[in-house]
Amino acid sequence: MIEAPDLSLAALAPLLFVFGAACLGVLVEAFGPRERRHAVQVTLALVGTLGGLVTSLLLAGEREVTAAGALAVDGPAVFLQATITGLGALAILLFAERSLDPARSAFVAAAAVPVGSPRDRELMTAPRVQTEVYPLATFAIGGMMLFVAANDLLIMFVALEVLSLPLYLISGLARRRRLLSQEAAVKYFLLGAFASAFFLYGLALVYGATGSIGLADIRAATTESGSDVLLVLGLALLIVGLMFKASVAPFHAWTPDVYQGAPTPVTAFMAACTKVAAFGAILRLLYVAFGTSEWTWRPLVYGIAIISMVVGAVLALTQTDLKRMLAYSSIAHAGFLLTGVIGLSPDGGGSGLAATMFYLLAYGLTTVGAFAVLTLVRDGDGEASHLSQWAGLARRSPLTAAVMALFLLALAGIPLTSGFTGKFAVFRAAIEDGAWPLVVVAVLASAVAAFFYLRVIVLMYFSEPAEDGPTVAVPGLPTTIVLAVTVTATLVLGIAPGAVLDIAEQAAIFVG
Amino acid sequence: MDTVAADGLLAWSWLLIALPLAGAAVLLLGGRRTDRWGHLLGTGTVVTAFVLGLLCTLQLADAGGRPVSVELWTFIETGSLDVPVGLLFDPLSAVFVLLITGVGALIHIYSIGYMAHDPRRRRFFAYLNLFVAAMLLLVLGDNFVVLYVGWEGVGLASYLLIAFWHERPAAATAAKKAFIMNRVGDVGLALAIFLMFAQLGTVTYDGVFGSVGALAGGTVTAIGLLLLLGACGKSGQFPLQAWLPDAMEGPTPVSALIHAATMVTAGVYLIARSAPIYDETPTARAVVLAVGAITLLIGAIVGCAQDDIKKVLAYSTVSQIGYMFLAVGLGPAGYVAGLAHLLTHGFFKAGLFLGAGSVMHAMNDAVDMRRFGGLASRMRITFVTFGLGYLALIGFPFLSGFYTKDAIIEAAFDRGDGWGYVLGGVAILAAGLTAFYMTRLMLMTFFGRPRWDEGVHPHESPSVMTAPMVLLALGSVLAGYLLVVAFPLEEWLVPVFGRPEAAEHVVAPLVVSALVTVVMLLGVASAWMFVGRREVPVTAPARVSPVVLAARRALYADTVNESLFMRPGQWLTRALVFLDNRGVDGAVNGLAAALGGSSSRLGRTQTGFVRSYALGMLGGAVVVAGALLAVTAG
Amino acid sequence: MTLTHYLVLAAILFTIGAVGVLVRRNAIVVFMCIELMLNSVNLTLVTFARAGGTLDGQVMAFFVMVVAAAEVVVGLAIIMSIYRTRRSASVDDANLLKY
Amino acid sequence: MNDVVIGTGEAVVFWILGPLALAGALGMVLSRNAVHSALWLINTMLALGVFYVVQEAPFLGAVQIIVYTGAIMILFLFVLMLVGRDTSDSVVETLRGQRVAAILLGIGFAGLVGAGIARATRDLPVAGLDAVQGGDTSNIEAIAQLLFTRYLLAFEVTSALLITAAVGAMVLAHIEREPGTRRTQKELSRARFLTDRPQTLPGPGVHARANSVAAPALLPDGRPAEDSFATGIDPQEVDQMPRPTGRAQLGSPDAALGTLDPAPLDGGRQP
Repeated sequence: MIEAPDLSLAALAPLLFVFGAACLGVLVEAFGPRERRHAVQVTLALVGTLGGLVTSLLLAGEREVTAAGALAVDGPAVFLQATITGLGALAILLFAERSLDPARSAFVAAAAVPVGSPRDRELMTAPRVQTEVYPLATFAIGGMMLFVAANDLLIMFVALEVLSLPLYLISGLARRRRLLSQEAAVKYFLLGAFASAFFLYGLALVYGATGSIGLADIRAATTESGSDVLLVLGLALLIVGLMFKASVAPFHAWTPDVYQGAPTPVTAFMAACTKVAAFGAILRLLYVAFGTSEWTWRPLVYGIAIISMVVGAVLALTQTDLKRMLAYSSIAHAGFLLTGVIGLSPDGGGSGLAATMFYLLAYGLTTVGAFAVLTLVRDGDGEASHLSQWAGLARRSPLTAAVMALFLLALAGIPLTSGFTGKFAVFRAAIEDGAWPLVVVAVLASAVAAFFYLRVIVLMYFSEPAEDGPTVAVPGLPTTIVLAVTVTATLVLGIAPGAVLDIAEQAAIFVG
Repeated sequence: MDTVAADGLLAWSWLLIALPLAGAAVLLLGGRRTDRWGHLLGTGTVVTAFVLGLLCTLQLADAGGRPVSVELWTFIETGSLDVPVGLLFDPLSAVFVLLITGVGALIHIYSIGYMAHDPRRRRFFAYLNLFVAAMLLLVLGDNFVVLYVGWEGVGLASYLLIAFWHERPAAATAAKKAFIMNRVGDVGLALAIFLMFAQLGTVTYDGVFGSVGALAGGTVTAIGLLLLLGACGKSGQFPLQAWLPDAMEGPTPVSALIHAATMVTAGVYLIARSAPIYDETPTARAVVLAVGAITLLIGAIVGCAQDDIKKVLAYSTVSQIGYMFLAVGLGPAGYVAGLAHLLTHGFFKAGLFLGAGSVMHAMNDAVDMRRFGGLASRMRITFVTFGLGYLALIGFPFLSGFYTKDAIIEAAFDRGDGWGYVLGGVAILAAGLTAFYMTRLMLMTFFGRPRWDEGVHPHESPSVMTAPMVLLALGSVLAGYLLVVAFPLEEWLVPVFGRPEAAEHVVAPLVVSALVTVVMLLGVASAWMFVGRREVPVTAPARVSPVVLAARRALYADTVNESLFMRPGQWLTRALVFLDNRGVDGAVNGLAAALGGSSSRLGRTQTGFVRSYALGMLGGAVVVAGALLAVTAG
Repeated sequence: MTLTHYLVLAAILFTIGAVGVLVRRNAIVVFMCIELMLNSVNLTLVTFARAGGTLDGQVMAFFVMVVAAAEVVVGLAIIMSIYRTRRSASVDDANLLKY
Repeated sequence: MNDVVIGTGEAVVFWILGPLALAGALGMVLSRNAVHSALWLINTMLALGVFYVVQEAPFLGAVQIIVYTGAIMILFLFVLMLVGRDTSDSVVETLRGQRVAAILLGIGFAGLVGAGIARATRDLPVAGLDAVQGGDTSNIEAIAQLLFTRYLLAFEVTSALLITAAVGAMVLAHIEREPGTRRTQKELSRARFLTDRPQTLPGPGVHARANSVAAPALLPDGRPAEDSFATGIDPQEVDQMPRPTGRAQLGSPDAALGTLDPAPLDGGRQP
């Protein structure tokens, strides 16, 4: 007789909401009338993500392990799930924007039609859209939520795939520059599959070493027997897999290419949500499973953080494409986030966890906003992301330039923006843990990084606009909402972040 | 430092910051609609802020100067971290508030005229307002984080304003240079704040100064040195001085307000504010002294060789701020002297810059003094106000520079040891050099035969420009007397620095004054001999020989003069100018080039080939596995 | 003959797969190399399951197969769509995005 | 924990199939033709399937052979055939140092991981699975029990993965027709008989060396036959058999046709 495991439906509610919406979306895709599909899909996806947001907020304070030990519902999980669903809803809004582009959407009308064929040109400005992106994105959001709450390595792996597969697909669905978009998809896919093979091998080795894949069991095994070779090798390979998703150097190479090639709303989605999910998993793995053998991985993370900050900041200096520049900046930010990871101490003390979670929220909001602005500036060929096209933008559209400047300042970590608060928090956490040299490098790297962010601002404000420069489209309602939310959040988290920091600090206890 | 909560008007002191900030916001977001009245709004906010600041100061004076704190809101408050945002209105910040809003208001008024024909005048006023707001935040904050916020803000505003005429490549380059060198300083300040956090768990002035004594000496010294690095960046002190002269590419009112009177003195403010930290660490204080002494000499020497009227004034600023650093580096004995000099310098240097701006306005924006000359009769008001500022700067008896500079030199001698004499000597020497280059400037600009370019018809500036100049000239004349004799700054600042014990004068003050005056007169005389008596060549002599030839025909004394002082002087000057251009610029440009170079080299690894990326990942995996194994095994 | 033999064989297969990803240009073959890596993981899992006396390893291997199947479908669809445009399945030809 | 002794039979199986599996892996990486690679991989997978059976995982062994080898690899082959079988890689490595670096890193990785595993598991006790399966509970039952208790959540979530895969394949492969554009068989044949050419369209020409639908048929003079252009796909350039040139070959059959001039390949339809 098989005993059914206990499933706490309350604890699973956010996941059920999101996955339910996604499944419904697939059904709508199959049976819904075409002309109504877009509206219905957008509504469904928004209801799903916002429902997930609300239910996860209702779960605040919950601490339990459910589904036969596979799922941990604790402070960090709930905080990050709420972050992911919130950012996901914003990304969905960006997906839904249809009034910017004369081609009607950022997404392709029919992905199966070969690029450049007569039918493809015909469909360029067709009102129809590949509406499957909404359920796919919702599935990805569900996977991310599961990723940060995974309490064993298998769930973590399955969640990794659930979040990755839809991303591979939707990053290839741009309406314009389809060749680049498809190239991004194929690169992301091949490298992602490569990385998940490493993760899997790590999982197998850890299983071999401890006989279990539950994070708590691993922790018990490491405490008991110290770190044997199998366990260490397994940890190394798991780190490779996770760092890839978090786009940390030296596993970052896909980031610029994919960010540039993917449709901009998808880039925003990946930059914000995937980062949150990946770091959620990194934190959980390193602290719940390997917290007691902290001394083994600490030097490594230390080094990786430095490499990532330096590589990201230095490489971004010479970029000429704004999307690509933001991609490199996301690599640098991954390094800053790792600084916060260093600032955790094994007993759960230290402010690193809270700081990292706050940073993720702040960075996610800012980066979604920045990409949203990017979709507004267009020329005849779609988005005008080349830096030279942004020259003198302030003259054309002062408001757009001001909003972009705010986001760039926040990314640079200038005071009174959320970026400053976040950096401040993670650096402080690292210093408390004695990681002085790391913070020195981080401060230097952010000084370098500030240069390329400010360069864009200078370009917008101090250059003569080009003769046949891009136009600034008037955003439709969805993008307007996104911009309003992100601008407000960037300012509020910069000026009065106390409440949110407080919440993060209260949430910062893993269940064991 | 015990503070009381604010009441009355002081509770509204946050308006000081909010007013100009609101002005900037309206002007920036309002767009073209505000073009017609934008400059008036911008000026109005600062004038109002000045009035408010004055009233607040009076209330503070009534209360006997007890520091007043204004709680605004809590920036960060969690279990382990508590950063309240509050303002601290104490005598020290009051002094700065008055300087910033006072000089700021005058310069805003002046700019109405100066920028009248610039199509982007509204934007200019927006940036100026932004600057004033940030600067006020810097001096009014009650903890280091708020100070840092203001610090970044003034840096940003300064950057925007230097690059205001960005279509000139020189302006763009200068802005970039200023930005990079300021960042170097900012990194120091940021690290200092993090260090305080790590060691003390707080960043409020109260908290830090209260517990700094309990720290290990090395840590305090580190904090002091890091703060000094920040101060050097912002104030253009050695070795980060090179950006300041280049910053003169900005519009002249900017040079007057930001790069002479207020922002560049933020470093002095920082060190004065952190007095309790420096009191604990003689080592850091000695470094401050050294930095001040080196800078004041470098600035003075290089100033002698410049032909660009604004550059001369800029090097003079570098040099005068060196005096202030020297003063605050002397510890309790020097704080008041340094701050007094800061205030008087604010008046006369701003006046001098406005005068220079007026001259440039008249000469179609030319800056080369070799093409000026004979302007005294054409521009009476400018000449007189500039002349008064000049006299105040070189320390002419009973004008403001005389009082405050002498006080610094006295304080240096009062150290009583050998170093005291060295520092005093350096300061006196620099005073002579100051007299020399400023006299040279006066002679080349206002006296002699006109050497104007064709088509230049000098005329006096409109009264909206001359009025502020007159007011500043009045300040240059009176400020010293007022601050030292009539209403001693020392008394006013007692709540901040305490009452210094009466110094024992090693050298009698009268002797110092006499010595300084004599050296100053020597400087004036030699400038007259080298510049005033001869025709000024319109192009700078490529080699020394024409000067030498001309000198040979003159008196024998000239030759002695020349071979003893002038030639070595010229070599020294040239060497320094060379160092300044190649050494520091080279370092800055080299750093930028190195970063850019490594960026494009690293960028080449991003080949676009999936297989290369996969190779990198496998390599990373091997390294990660190897590193972890090594850590475990070792 | 011990279980170590199986594990070492799996490690070698994994490495061969990884190297194959780096040296082969045909996207489909690259993908097959990744499949080889997954297979070697499965062998490891099954061996450890036997060694530890728990069935978890086998269940996980089962999951790996399911995930691999899903991945194959998505991956081959992506590769096909890029092939239809470029008439080439070589991963080296997809290098418009760089630097 | 009572150690299970590994029998001679298993050792024999290992030493026969192990090298075979290794050969399959190497063959996959080394063979230039993609189809051969796939066949080599199938070889390895079959060997691994046997290993599973030997290692007390009969269910997995079956799944490996039936699903992995039988279904997934056939999908690979299917796509390979679609892409065109003539896609053998050239032996020349275009990225400088790639091969050397790959091999060195491979040796490094295998050295680290392989040696590490070998050292760590030298005295690995073999508990065997007798305790959890065998006797009353078969392997399949035991797996099912775990699957629906301990791994229930993972099992459920996998469904999301499968839906994603199905939707993804549809998105990328399924070309939807606009409603109302579909013509019936009757309409189609009527339309055809109204044209000048009621017979079937030409297939790929005799000189073509590709069998992809994108490759047009070639007319005898080497021009592509416009009738054979596939709809919706731009025609591909077609490699042709080398055409005779020069005086020495004047006697060839081509000469009799009088088409010695090299015909334009694009047939005037160069995109």
